[in-house]
Amino acid sequence: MTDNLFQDTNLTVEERLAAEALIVDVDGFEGPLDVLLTLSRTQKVDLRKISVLELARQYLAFVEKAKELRIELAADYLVMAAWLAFLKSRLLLPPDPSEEGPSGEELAAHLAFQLERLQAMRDAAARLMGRDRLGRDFFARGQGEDITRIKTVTYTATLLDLMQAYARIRTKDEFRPFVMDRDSVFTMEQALDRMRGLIGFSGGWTDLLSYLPEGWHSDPVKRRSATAATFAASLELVKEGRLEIQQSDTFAPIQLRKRKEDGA
Amino acid sequence: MNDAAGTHDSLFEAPPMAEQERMVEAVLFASPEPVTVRELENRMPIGCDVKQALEHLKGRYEGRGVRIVRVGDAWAIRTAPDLGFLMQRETVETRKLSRAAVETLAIIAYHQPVTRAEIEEIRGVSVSRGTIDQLLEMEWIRLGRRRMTPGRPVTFVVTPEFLDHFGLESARDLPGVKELRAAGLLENRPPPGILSGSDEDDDDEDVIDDQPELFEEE
Amino acid sequence: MNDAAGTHDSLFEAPPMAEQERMVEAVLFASPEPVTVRELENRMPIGCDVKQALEHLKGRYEGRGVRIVRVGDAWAIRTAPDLGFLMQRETVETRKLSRAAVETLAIIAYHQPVTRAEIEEIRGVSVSRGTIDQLLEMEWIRLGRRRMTPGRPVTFVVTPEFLDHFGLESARDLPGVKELRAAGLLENRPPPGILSGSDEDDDDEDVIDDQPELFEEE
Repeated sequence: MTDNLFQDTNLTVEERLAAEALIVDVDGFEGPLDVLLTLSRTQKVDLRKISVLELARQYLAFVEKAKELRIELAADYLVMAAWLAFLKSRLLLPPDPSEEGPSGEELAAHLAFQLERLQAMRDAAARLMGRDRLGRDFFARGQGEDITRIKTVTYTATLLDLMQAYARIRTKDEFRPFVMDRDSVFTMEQALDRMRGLIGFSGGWTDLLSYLPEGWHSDPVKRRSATAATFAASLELVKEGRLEIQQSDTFAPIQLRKRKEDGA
Repeated sequence: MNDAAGTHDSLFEAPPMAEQERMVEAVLFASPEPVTVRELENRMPIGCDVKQALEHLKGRYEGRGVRIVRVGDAWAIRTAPDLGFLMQRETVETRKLSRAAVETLAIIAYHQPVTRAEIEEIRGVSVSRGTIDQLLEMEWIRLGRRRMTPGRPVTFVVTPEFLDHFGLESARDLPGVKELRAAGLLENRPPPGILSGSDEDDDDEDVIDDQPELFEEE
Repeated sequence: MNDAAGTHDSLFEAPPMAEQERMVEAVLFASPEPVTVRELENRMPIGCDVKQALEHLKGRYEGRGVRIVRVGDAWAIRTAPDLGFLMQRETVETRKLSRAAVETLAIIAYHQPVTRAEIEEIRGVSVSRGTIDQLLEMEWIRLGRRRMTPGRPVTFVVTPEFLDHFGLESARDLPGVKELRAAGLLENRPPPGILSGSDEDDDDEDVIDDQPELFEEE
């Protein structure tokens, strides 16, 4: 540390001012390499000819100054300081042949390379950003007659679809109104039950239609079903020999009467 | 106004016409909307003869892939109409007809001419306007004769396009209910209470004209 | 590929070159985005020599208000940069990039494909997530292939949008890239005495030559 203070006194006034400016500005730096790059400018030489030793001194002075001013430096600034202190000792001391690893010169050369590369990237970035740019200097078509994606939606169906749909409707008809359908269908069995009960009371010829159950007269669908069922039941009863049936003419009313016992 | 611009020419160094043409070209190209002459004049250096530059530019693009066109009182660059096909990425999406549409279509095919009320009766649900419209639009159905019943409702019949699409010579070629049943498409049980359209009558040939009776009782 | 197209010529009646030029012109005019050669080929009639048509068209627009420019594998029409002053109204204020973002972008462009660790090594400071995100969001960079080193880190490369924005035909045309390369400043030189992962692949040097592949997946 005393070494550092000692080094500090070696700095020119200009350098010290620069270092203080850096410290005030420490938040504006993009890391230790950025600080080194800035410091290197004070040497006013080509980066390839930079004195890394001198640069290390400047950086260490910068860190010391920050400490004096009680400015908290981020860890990586301190890591760099430690590394530079090590580098400096390597550069100052005669090489120890027993020591492993890269020489001070190699380390210094790499640091110089890093600085030069960073500077090169900065210059490149500036040139890049300085180029003519789309939307600022040159322009794309403002009115994109963009490709119209003509989406033609065609609907299709196959004959099978059609047939299945129709079949579905017809099948559905059987299920949908199942109970209701029962309502409008008077089965022969029902008619037979009814006729068996009623037939005993019939004396003379009676119109078949009068045997239709209550509520099956008005609705044509129901009437048709009940008529057919009653007619079929009558035929059944005739077959059983319990009923006589007659019709005077085509389309004339069908008449029924109980068959006289003994064929009287 | 041109005259006014003309008198200014001597006072202001207007760019050469070729340059003015370039400017008009760039502005028309980059502008999101057609650009009026006034707007062009405002943007370009004083002393420019925008109208003349436009005429030059228009001539230059004659017969090319794009043209300088006038849109109202503004100007724009547009692709040549004969190359419109290049601007279209045709994607034909084939979708299945909805179930409602297929069913409605089937009923029309089997029962035509048929009124909407009849279709609804057969399907047991109401038929949306959209479904009918879609089928009309596809040209698979068209309006038939009006039914001679109260209200004179319109009827629907299938079209030659329909027959064409389904590979039928006539609607009579549609498999009857019997065949549907044989093919296992219909449960082997006669639908009670409903007249099964086309199987029992061999005079199915009259289907097209005679169906009306089927629906007399409404 | 051109040869293949040539042999097809006899089979398919390709339109005359002047007509092909019109077609390419129309398509490029219509699209605000660069259009790839493949896309052009797909859209135009079979047998067209798109590349030749593009060359013709490029020549035709030499010195005009708009130019035919190449962006990677794609082509676009852009206004001549010297006329930018006329377009003030169209200027879209782009978000100002931070210094960190600009540097990171430049490093990616010049060193691609490059890992985050390499970017950090070059800048001597860690790269914030936000910086990368911003560049990704702007679609100026995208993920490249993973590096075949331990940990298989992702790499970053620049996009065709980046090239388009900066008016570059390819990453090879980045300003000063040749000089930087000659000076060894695009090398990923490891610190001495450290066995770094990145020195194994010396093929990093071909980065620029390899560029075409970077944009092959469109």
